[in-house]
Amino acid sequence: MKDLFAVIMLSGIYGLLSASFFVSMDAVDVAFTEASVGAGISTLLMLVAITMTGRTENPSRHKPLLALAVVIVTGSLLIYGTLDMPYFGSAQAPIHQHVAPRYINDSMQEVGVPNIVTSVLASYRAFDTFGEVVVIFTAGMGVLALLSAVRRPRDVAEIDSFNKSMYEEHLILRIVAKMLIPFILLFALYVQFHGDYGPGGGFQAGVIFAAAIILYAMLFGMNTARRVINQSFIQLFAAIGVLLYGSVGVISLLNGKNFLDYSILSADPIAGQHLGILLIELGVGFTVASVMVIIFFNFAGRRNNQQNKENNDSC
Amino acid sequence: MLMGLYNYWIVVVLMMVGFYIVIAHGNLIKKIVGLSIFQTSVFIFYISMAKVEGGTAPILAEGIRQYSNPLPHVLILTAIVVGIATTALGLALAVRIKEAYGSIEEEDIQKKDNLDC
Amino acid sequence: MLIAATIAILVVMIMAIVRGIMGPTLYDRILAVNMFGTKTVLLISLLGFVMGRPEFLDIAIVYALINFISVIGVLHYSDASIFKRSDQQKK
Amino acid sequence: MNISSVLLLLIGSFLCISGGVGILRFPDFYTRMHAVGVTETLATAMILIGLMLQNPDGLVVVKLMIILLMTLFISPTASHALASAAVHNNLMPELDNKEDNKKVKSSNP
Amino acid sequence: MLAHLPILQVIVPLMAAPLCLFLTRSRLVWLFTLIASGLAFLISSLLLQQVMVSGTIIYELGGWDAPWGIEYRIDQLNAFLLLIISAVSTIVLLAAHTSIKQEIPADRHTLFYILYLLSLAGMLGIVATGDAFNVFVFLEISSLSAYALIALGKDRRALWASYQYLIMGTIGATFILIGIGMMYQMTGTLNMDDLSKRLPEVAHTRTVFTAFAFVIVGVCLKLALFPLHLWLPNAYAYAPSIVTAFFAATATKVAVYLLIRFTFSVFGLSFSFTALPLQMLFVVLGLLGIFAASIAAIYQKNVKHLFAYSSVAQIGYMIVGFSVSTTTGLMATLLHLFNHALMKSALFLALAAVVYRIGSVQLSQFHGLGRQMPFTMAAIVIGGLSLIGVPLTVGFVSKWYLALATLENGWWPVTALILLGSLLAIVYVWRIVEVAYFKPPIAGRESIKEAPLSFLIPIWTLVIANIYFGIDTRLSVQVAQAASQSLFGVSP
Repeated sequence: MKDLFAVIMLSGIYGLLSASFFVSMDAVDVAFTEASVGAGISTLLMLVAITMTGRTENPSRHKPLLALAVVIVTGSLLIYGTLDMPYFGSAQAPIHQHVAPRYINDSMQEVGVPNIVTSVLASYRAFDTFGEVVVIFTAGMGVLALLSAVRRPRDVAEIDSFNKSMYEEHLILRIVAKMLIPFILLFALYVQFHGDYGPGGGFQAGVIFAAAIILYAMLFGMNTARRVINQSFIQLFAAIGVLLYGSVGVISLLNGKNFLDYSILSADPIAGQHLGILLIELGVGFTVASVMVIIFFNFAGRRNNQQNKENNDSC
Repeated sequence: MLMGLYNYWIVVVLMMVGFYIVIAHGNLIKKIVGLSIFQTSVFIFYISMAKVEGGTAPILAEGIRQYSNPLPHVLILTAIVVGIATTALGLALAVRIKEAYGSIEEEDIQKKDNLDC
Repeated sequence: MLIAATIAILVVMIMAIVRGIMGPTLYDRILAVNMFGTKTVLLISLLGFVMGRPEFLDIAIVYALINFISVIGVLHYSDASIFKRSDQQKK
Repeated sequence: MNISSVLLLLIGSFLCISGGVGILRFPDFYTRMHAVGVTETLATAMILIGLMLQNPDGLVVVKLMIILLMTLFISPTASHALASAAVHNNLMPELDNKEDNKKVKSSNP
Repeated sequence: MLAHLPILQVIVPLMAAPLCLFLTRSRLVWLFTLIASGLAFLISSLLLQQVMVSGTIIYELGGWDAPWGIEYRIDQLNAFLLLIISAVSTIVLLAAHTSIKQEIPADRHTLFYILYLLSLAGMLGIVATGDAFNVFVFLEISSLSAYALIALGKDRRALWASYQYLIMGTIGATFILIGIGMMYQMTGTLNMDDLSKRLPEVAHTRTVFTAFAFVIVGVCLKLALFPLHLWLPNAYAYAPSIVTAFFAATATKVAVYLLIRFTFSVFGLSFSFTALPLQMLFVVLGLLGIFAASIAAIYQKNVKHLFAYSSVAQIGYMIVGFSVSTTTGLMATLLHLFNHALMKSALFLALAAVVYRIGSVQLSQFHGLGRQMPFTMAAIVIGGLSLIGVPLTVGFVSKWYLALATLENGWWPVTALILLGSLLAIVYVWRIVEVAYFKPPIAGRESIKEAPLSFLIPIWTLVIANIYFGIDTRLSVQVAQAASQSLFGVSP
């Protein structure tokens, strides 16, 4: 398929499909994330990218045979490896016997959160999640380093007029979106704080929150959105998220417990766990939401700059 | 054996489709799409092994005995985040490459590099 | 009955994918993706009931939202000048 | 499982399928959109109401209501946006005229 | 606080990174970064001391015991690697402020330091952790920041190099992820120690074999082992000079560490070297790497390219030492890890100084630099001698042990080939010496002066370390020996 637009649409469908698959495999939290990331944010980013890089692929091909050979070797090795795997769905498989039973049976007494995924994510393996937050922070900083551009104030008016002409056409969209955005933000908060009891948590909430802002930015123009959300302010917010997470860990260090041991946060260990999970989820939410917005703003801002340049050139 | 493993085989095929796109195609955006397909397939692989016959989602509720394994879910949540981070960075690079080289085809870029040397 | 409805929706999803692959215009593809998204929302709601744990409908809500946002995004960026220009050039 | 729920689910599935057939078989973009746009809202409403009748548990019904409301908002809006975008970009409906047909086809890669 | 050193090692640079955003002036950020990195260095030296005295340190994160939570497990090997990474990072940072002022636009300075710290923290995290999945997470932190850092290079080819690295690196990481998944599926655990206990029960299965193959291939992609090294030379050549100096000394070392950790500790020696013809494979690939890369280095016009290819060759030496799979062989590899970090960081820092003064690293621009920048060029010469393996430099020590290890095994031809490889190093080092000392300065460039002190101090610290550890080998050899013996002790 040479049309990149179609490729991206189909990969969005793939994201949706795999998310449905995750639901049917009982991985509700993962489905939640994959839906918002795989089908939502990453499709959107790819779209913005192709508006800047061009939409068609060159027909030229090179060494498909070598690639095919590599793929076939790897694939057959994988198939070979599956032969001794425990059967799909078998309850006797080692992974259901060794580490997981403690999570399933004891997490309620030890952490006190009904959603086992949350308790593993935010307490047993909280350090992985810290790493995850840092990864997303790194990505945000990387995109900033690559794409952020100094904006000349003179251009702002031009962009504004450009945007105006574009969104005057979408009156109905804007009205519906205006009604929806507060609801989306509210829903993000619900997901953030309901993560203990159902699917959801900081990451998902952050993505939804960012999605609302992105929707706003698309319909009302980048500059209006920039006026609402200051760029350097949001960078600090991303940093605050990481720091909040880290400082929860440091507090337990200072109190003589191990890093990220929440039981120290309150007199009652279970209450401490609750508080700890709440705080770190908040940190995750902060960072994810602001990094997603940073990434999107930088992509879109770059694009606006490019268009401006083109407009100036053609004049 | 066929019934027990077919799920994994499908995953392997999906993985290899993504992998093939990454290494065989010259278009930078397409490579990244391939990469994300490859990664998503690995996620599917992890999630498939967490499934227990007759189990339900690992959120504790009254009257349910059998839960699916929560650990792979946690791992994949982290991996999804890593995936989107990589995608974003890769796309940003592709955009910059387009600005610098005027093309996002591997061959063109290689050609221009050779001219520079 | 739930199963039957699920299967019906799966069939429709396949139809949408076929349209998404065939195209021929950009808007056909967007339409297919949009339809696919709506059907996914329904599928998730149904699956919740099929599996006997309908409290996970939050996911369906997210799907509906994301679907809307991505359609808007697609339109916003496919209306972009680059696309317009290339289309006009071809004409 | 009461009879009304089954009935609603059945109608919903039928509408879904007819929409699916529409998107496959209709000749051009606007007619396809018509098929999808018309059936989608009704089918979703039917299925969701059917589900509501299945489980009279409070929170679940509320969530289903939210989904339903959102679909009612979003679906027509998206269709509208899609159609208007298509019109703005000079995509012409396929008419009886054979020559027109060719033009449209050749102008869209 | 001493009990918390393992986690502080990673947390200090990790938490320092976002804090940088709150500082405004470039100089302040640099100082802050330097302090964070210096603290990490201090912690790692304390850790090494603790480990040498009292053996393996185990630190349970979140207070959950091992297979359920994540644990940090510091033994001699980790502590040694941690020390190398944090030391190199600190010394390289000394020169960073002067160097990046010229190579990176001013509005990116803060971001540069943030990414640098994240990369450092990522590498330290990979090395310190005792959990297989945690390795993947921190691997991604260090790689993502590496991609961004490389792309900050001035030349547009930096972007392309970074993109290629991103693709290769992500494929590698995904392979590792598949491997970890399969291991997990067969054993039900992610903890490395637990894995090593539970893997032997299922060692005969085809799944474990595949998992092993995938982990090895994934690590080798990151390692830039010979046929998979294509991303490395460009990435090193076009990255900002400071970044090159840092990565050349550390990034591949971390991958070598992972290789050792997975083969020796997780899968166990007996499995690793019988499941695949690993020994044969690695000897051949290592030797091929030494020759192909050395010969490629001889034909380079860009000095950064030249040394990047030489890095690929040096990785070949490490792999040969590794594949001997005796205590001495592993010791030679570890020593070479340490020594190579010393020489490559010195060499690339010196190149950074050259870039600072003349703005280019083309060999043709080096004419007469030997007289104009005597201290910098002397550092390059000593680093080059060390690469060759001349006595009294560190390079000699590791080559000596490597030769010893291959001879112990009776691999005469391998020993001969290693020595032959060193001869090739003479050729490429000589090319620089010839141009720098025996050609007249380029007209119009008579005013070039010696590099500023902020370069010379770190460069000469490294050069002196090069010579010191070449003469007084007690410390490095003792640590390397202890590490390799403990690895063989773990797996009977």
